Amino acid sequence: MVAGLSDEMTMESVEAFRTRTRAWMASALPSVEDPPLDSHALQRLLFDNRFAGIAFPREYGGAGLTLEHQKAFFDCAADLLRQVPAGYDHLVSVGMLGPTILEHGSHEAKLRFLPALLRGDDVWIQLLSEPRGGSDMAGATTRLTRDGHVYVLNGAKMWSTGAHVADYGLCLCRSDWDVPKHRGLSTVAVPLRGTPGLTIERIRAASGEAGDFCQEFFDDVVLPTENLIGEEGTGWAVAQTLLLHERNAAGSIGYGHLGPRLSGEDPTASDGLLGPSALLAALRHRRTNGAVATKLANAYIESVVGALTSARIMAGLRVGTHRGGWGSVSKLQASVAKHECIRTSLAALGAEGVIWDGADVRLDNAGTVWLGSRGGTLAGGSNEMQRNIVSERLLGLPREPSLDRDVPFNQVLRGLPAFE
Amino acid sequence: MVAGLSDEMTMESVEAFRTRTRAWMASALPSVEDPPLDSHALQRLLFDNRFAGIAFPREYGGAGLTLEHQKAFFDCAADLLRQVPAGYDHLVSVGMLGPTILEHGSHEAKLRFLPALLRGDDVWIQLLSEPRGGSDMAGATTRLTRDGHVYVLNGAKMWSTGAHVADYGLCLCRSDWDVPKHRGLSTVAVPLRGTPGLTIERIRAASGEAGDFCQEFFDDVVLPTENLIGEEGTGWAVAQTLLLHERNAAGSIGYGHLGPRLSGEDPTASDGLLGPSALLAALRHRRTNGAVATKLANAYIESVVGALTSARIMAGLRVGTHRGGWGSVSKLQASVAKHECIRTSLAALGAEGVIWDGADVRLDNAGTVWLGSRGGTLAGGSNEMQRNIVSERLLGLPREPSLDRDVPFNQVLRGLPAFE
Amino acid sequence: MNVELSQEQEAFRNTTRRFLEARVPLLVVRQLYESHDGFERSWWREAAELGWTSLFGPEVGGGGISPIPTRDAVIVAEEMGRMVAPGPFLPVSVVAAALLWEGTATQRADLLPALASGDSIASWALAEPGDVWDPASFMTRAVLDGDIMVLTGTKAYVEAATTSDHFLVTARTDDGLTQALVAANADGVTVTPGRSIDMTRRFGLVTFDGTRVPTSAVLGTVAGAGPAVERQVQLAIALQCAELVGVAQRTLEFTLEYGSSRHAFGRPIVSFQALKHRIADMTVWLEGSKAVTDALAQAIDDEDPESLHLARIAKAYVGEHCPDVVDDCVQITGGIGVTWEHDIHLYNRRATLDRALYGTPEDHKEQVITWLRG
Amino acid sequence: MNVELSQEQEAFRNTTRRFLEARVPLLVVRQLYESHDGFERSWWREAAELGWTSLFGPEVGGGGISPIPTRDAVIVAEEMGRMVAPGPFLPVSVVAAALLWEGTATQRADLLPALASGDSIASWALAEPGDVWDPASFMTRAVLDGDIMVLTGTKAYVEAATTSDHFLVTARTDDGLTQALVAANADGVTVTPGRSIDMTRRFGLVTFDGTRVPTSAVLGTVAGAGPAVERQVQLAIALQCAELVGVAQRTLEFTLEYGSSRHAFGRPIVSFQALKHRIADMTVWLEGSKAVTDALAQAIDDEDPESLHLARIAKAYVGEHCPDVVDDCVQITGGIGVTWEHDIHLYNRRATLDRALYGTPEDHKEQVITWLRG
Repeated sequence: MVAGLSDEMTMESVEAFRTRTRAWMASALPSVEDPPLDSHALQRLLFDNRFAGIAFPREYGGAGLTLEHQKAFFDCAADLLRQVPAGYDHLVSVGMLGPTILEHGSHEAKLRFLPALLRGDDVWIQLLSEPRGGSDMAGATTRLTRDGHVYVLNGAKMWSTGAHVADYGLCLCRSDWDVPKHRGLSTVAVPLRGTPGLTIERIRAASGEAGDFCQEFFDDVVLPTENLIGEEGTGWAVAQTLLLHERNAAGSIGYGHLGPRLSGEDPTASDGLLGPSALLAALRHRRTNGAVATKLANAYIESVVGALTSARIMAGLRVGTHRGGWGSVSKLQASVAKHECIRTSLAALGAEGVIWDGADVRLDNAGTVWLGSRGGTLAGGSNEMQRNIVSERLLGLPREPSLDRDVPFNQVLRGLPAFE
Repeated sequence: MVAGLSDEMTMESVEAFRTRTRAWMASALPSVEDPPLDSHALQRLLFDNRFAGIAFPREYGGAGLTLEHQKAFFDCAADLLRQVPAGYDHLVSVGMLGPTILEHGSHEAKLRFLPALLRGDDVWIQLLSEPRGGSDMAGATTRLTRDGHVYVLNGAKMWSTGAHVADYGLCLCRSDWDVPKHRGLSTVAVPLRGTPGLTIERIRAASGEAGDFCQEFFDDVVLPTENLIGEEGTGWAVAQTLLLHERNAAGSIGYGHLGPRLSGEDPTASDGLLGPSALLAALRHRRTNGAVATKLANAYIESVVGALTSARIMAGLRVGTHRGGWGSVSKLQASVAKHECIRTSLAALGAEGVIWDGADVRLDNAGTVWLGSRGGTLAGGSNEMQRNIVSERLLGLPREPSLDRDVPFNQVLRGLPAFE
Repeated sequence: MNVELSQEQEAFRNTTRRFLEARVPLLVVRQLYESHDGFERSWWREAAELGWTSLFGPEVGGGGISPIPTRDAVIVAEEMGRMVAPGPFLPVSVVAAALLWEGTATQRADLLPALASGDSIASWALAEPGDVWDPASFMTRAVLDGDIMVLTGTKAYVEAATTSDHFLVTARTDDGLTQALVAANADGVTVTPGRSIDMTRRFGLVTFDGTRVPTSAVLGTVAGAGPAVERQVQLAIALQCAELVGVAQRTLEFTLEYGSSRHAFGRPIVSFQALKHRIADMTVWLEGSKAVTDALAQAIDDEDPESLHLARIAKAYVGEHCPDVVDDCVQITGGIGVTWEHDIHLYNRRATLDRALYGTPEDHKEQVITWLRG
Repeated sequence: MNVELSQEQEAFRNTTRRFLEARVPLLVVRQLYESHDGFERSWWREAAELGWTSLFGPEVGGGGISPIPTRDAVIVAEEMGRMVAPGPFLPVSVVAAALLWEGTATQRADLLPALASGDSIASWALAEPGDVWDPASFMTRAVLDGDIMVLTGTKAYVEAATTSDHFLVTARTDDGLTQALVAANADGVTVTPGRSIDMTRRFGLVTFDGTRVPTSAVLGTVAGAGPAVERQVQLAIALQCAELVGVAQRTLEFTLEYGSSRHAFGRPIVSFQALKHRIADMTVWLEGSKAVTDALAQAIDDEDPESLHLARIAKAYVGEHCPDVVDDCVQITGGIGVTWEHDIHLYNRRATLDRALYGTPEDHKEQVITWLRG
């Protein structure tokens, strides 16, 4: 991973940085009690004061410092109750795509893409999953073909969160069909606004709502060859870097930062329709019987233990007793617990959770939330993939016998795509 | 399967048989209120009156009738409250080994072995599992070598119930190491009493008790070639027949019959230390709280639903909506439920279940039963094997990728045996 | 799901299945989502012609067309589950059964033929707001005033409330439960439409504001309806469990089809052992659900006193495990399983609704505990 | 299990582990099964020299050797779990902590040095027959008679009862709980040996038949011991949870080793995905168990009022999941796992015992429910 060390031989100490940051924040950064800045304006304000991309090199728009400095920055913000970027878009763009480009992009690509990304002008997303692929991301079949001085892209991606409001997508695609699957992949930057041949559709959720998940169709989309990130055939390595940063981001230890909104949660604090606090209310409901009370207690206990587990793994990552893959343990625990929590709400609410007054469709009920609750156990790597990671990569148990590892990809059984 | 039809062209009707049976039972078979006959004497009494092996041909000591007649016999016995063979040894010997020999043995082998088996003189058991093998029964490594006019047996078998009190074991062994694993097996009858080179040891259970499970060591055990059941290389087919009869026996639809003691149980009836009735007593205990009560209710519900499930699958086997493999569904349900039941007893009894007065070791407590409770989820095919059977054979899902199916057995990875 | 169906029952099942597949395929179910009532009355008359509404009647004074009406009715309920079909089969069946079991000759003659033909629809007004299914907690009162019964209170989760012509109302009198048949258009009856997560099942609040009916509308005796209500609940649970079995069985079927054609890592996804083992467990749950539902239906037909406990056990088991089958099938299906496009949410909706109606599995488990405590 | 151990703690852990491996390997544990006491006093003095018994003391008037004694003690407890080691570490630690937290200078000086050297063994007489762990239900009485405290009643599940020189007795007085230190050989004290499923842990009944002790033997104030008892329970649970973590972690380790060398169908058995996925879930449970145990130990040291609820949550979680890890490891091990020969039953015994002592997970869950209901 590239730190800021190459920029400056004599780097500002973390303590000096902290002092400078506090002073600047106190005078220039709005408090959480002020009217909220929109995410672009906030990112721009940080960028203009060299606080965006703190661990990115200065030549690409960063502050040329380290992740320790970045942690100090966010600690100060939490301490002084200042507004900092806290959205999922920031986490993905600055926390995952930025460092991936930094690691794999050419010098030219970095100059071209990173400053606009750190300034908040361009929001980046990942284009990894496919309708056909499910958990098998390396089985991508979106086709990248070289045609003289340009690339042509054909195929479809799916489950891309926020593609409808983003500027660029980093797309994993297949550039060579005659080599085994992990070796024929490339990654390319795809502009998402007004690109000829590109159609972006929001996926309608089981609830009936159009959600943030999108599907993209590429029909002879023409891209300049400079948009390639990494070399042809190295796409899997690029995707792995992206996934590593995703796990790190989930553990709040990476280039992105979720800010106080999602970290350090009090498990008993208010947290929407079906969180622990709603369960507490249900527990105090007069008709809650022993079976329901036990489920509610389990949900509460999981929420407390889950928070403690994440905190301990984060500490372990810091001191080196844990490696990056341990984020999967937290992800698995949290996904299972959240799903059980929603399931418990069905038990606690009975008919009140699935029937309402009025002739109109409503979405704010336990039953409808339940319909989408498997999203949490699938998105970001399904429970099954996390269990594979935990058992194979953390514990070192043998991998599944693979039927597609050493054969040319065009001979691999691929079955039906999801929508057919 | 061989029915009695070949013996007699004009067979006694089931109704005529029933009338004759009732008359005989009323006069000659002891009531359940009489002092119990030992199992050998009871079997001998049936044999002498041509009621042993009702569906076995007359020339091999049976009654030359059908399984419908056999069912009528046991129905009459239940109706008239008569003593019938009800032990596990009977189930295995007459219900599983007998029909396997009948199906695969030569005419000479049947004449030699079956009458003594049906008369109760010889008790047979199966010698299938090995220390090394676990669930992979076809991976047997007990070695059968032809040496002129005799066979020589070397190796070890394990988990053979009752070998220390049986007369014969049907042993699955490897006679050819140069063909894939399922094709190099043979089955041979091994006399268990006083055989030179044979050592039988009872396995000490986790509780500390010597149980019914045994381990057998074969050190140049010499056997006449007539003891081969089936042909060389057909051992896997013989073992499959044995396993089919085991499942049928478990479903009370085969040649063996467990008698009223284990069938048609009232789930609330007395059933030992940790059955549903003990759970009911715990439920009425003053300190049973909501979490424990919920577990107890689950255990009770499983016991009722399990009995109904078995009955329905038995009916389905009779009318043809279910096939033999469905016994695995009942086995899996019952094994899981029983284990949960014991687990629940730990919750219900707390310290009372694991600590007792007096300085001596005791075995009649929930904790000690718990130590052996995984026996039920392993013996007779582990939960994992049942789940494989249900998903692969009943539902037709793809088999596990096999690394040992089409290679000569002497090239297959075999790892360590259990005791090393 | 009975393994020993008669030839008549087999024919009835086949007719039912073909009718549903032809007339209300899933595309039609999706269209009905937009509709106010969730089903067409003309379609319901066709369904009635198949015999769905004649099982518990309609011969005056007779014992119904079928000698084993519950075992016949669960066949329809299971098929409806397989197709997440619309229509007020459950409430009409319960009201017809109540008439058959408790009604006078006049009461039967007045209503059963119209229910049987599909010209009339009746629903049971049982539960009350706040997820109250236990009659001991009902607030709706039935007060005798000479020859008139006066009903006051609000009933909730009444199925097909806005399309029903009659309600069977279960209310408290001072010394017990009383049931009365009330026309939906009677004075003092207000129906407020409601909606559920199901694609086609609609519910509503029915309020009785001093509604006056003649005592000839009382079903059974005043204050003596307790056992009848209990039996009606058992029937409702039997039908609901059969529907859940159909829902879960069909969901597992199409999930296995889908998972056999869908590949990851060069293999069909259902070839992965972790999924196969969960599918085996689901098969155990499904077999158990079928067995206990069969046993309950038979116990109701046989007037076996065990039916009381079997109903609780059935709802506790089926109401928990069949929705769990659907839930894990969503996981196996993957991301597409949480989209509108994929049909599995239609099944998840029905399963989740059935889980809640007539008491949750947890409620019934609690009743099992109370009973076992003795 | 703390991820941020100090150098001193790392050294303490290493010393502890090497001592246990050298002096009480599993073969010795098996030999001790036959013994009356389950451990040797000479061995216990060696353990004491390592500092196990000095964490909560013994300086008169001081704060103990360690500033974070609970966090140090859970290190020993976890290592004892890994080796299913013998010895009265838990009861001695609780009594020492009670002395440190509540004792007078004289009381500390009288007992702490002897406990620290291993010359004396003390145990806590808390629970009562019938699995009663809730002080509100205790029947043992402490009655003041001038300068004398009279104790009457029976205490059960007292660890190392027959080898203890002193008991810390928790009894009821009319208006609260009272704790007193009683010599095992005092008049009116009867110790009845008992046994448990554990290989080495022994327990007993201790009966007080009008046992008279001077009021100087009362720890804390008469009738004012409630908070101290609560804190002692929290410490016992922290040590127990740490031991359970050690038991489950070690069991998983050797099960994975065994399952990697054992082949079926030409593959190591732990290569089967159904097992791997269960092992992943077990890893989640283990990480959660470590985290909540760490947090509890720290809360006790910090005198954080949250420790009350954390203790309940910890026992509810760890007491359920760690024994479940051992149980599923038996399944993975296969038939050999239910034999005497294989060591896994040693771990199953300890896990199952710890599950039950100081209240079952279900008891603690119920307390969580009561607390959440508010």
